[in-house]
Amino acid sequence: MIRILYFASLRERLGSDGETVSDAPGSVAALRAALAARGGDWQQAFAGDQRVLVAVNQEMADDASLLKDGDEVGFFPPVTGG
Amino acid sequence: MIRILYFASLRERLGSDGETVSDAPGSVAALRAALAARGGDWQQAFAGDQRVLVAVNQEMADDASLLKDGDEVGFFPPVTGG
Amino acid sequence: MSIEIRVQADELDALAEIAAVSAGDTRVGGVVSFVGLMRDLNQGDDIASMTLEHYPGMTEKALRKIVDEALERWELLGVRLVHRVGEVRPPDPIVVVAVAAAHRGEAFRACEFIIDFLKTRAPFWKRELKADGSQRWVDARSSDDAAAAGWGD
Amino acid sequence: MSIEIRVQADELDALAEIAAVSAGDTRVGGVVSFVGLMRDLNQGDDIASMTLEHYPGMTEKALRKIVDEALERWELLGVRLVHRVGEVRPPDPIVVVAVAAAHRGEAFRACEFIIDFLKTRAPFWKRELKADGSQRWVDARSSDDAAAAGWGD
Repeated sequence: MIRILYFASLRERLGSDGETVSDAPGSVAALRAALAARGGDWQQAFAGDQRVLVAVNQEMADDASLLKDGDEVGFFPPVTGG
Repeated sequence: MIRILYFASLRERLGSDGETVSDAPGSVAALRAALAARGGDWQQAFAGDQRVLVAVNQEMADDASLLKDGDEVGFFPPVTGG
Repeated sequence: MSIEIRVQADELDALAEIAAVSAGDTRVGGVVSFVGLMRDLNQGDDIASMTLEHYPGMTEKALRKIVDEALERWELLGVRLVHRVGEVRPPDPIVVVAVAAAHRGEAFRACEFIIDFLKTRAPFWKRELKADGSQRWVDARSSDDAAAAGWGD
Repeated sequence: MSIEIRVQADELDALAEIAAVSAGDTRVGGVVSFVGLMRDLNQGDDIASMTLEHYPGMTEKALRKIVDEALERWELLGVRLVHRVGEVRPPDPIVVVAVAAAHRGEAFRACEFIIDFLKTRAPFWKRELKADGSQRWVDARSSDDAAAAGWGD
């Protein structure tokens, strides 16, 4: 099981602040591909030319990062704090 | 006439906070030489290996700076504010 | 060594944070601080207010990591890093970074390093409410990426 | 544009100066400040107090020149530079440099530039009273010359 969270403009575009998926895909890249396969806004967000950052267990990660059962994955646009 | 001021450790070493000299030497270098010619602490301060900075009319200057009647010349050690 | 890192919805008292970073430590010779304030103009538009969203849990970890990295790079005596979330209005402070050190050079380097990395690594997002009533998410700036990249890895 | 330069024998309220540099100006996005504090230890000795002497008249001109140079180099919205003279004790503030700008990079550059040049160009001198009762003039540091030289001319 993987907990996925969406933040800020990404959350608004997808109309979801998060979900739980039961299969643990092997990597962030695989999870992105699975989400993009939903089509529409999902396709655009995860396979388009937008920059969507990712954190695994609340640490910055990248497409090569591996996922395991129980992980928390956060997707979000480039940060704008400070 | 030239007004000369001495500051901080230089003032203490010379035992003077300033004086007025009636002749206007041509340059800061000439004034330093005249002061050094007094010998003793003056010689050491103005012709020794110590660093004595100079300002003419309250602006940082150097040995080449020319002096004219009515100028104010300040001599002092390297600054230590802030 | 006083270290304090906070994310808060309450109003931020930037001056109190700056005072606190050196309080009681007479070894401190210099305090450098950065206060980020909300402006009433952005990209040519009048801005009425802004809402700051963050990723609870990750934010604190990210800020801690940035501060730890600064503590490794420079000899510091204190760091305070406080970031506001929720709704802010001009000229509210959004973030304060205060760094105390024996000597000023290290305090300057560390303070700028912390705010540069916060701007690119800490999960905060701003949504502006324009004076005309419309809303928009603030875009990340490439100049911020460049500033962080300038520190090397 | 708010510019304030002062030399004062009265206690210095560093926080008030930092607050004042951006007060009422909602174009300000960042305030960078440096506060120099008196330490109770210098070169291994306990220091009880310090007397700051200056060159009245020249000091104000020198500070103004440094601030003018910063205003030429960077796009700033406010500068406050206040230096204490007379007797100070740890941990009194000795100097505060507060710089307001629309963007942080310029505020950081200008703030550090001003304090680096103040340390080598403004006519202040410190005499320390050590805890053992003896006095000494503080020597200029070559690291300060190096810091100022780093900015070029």
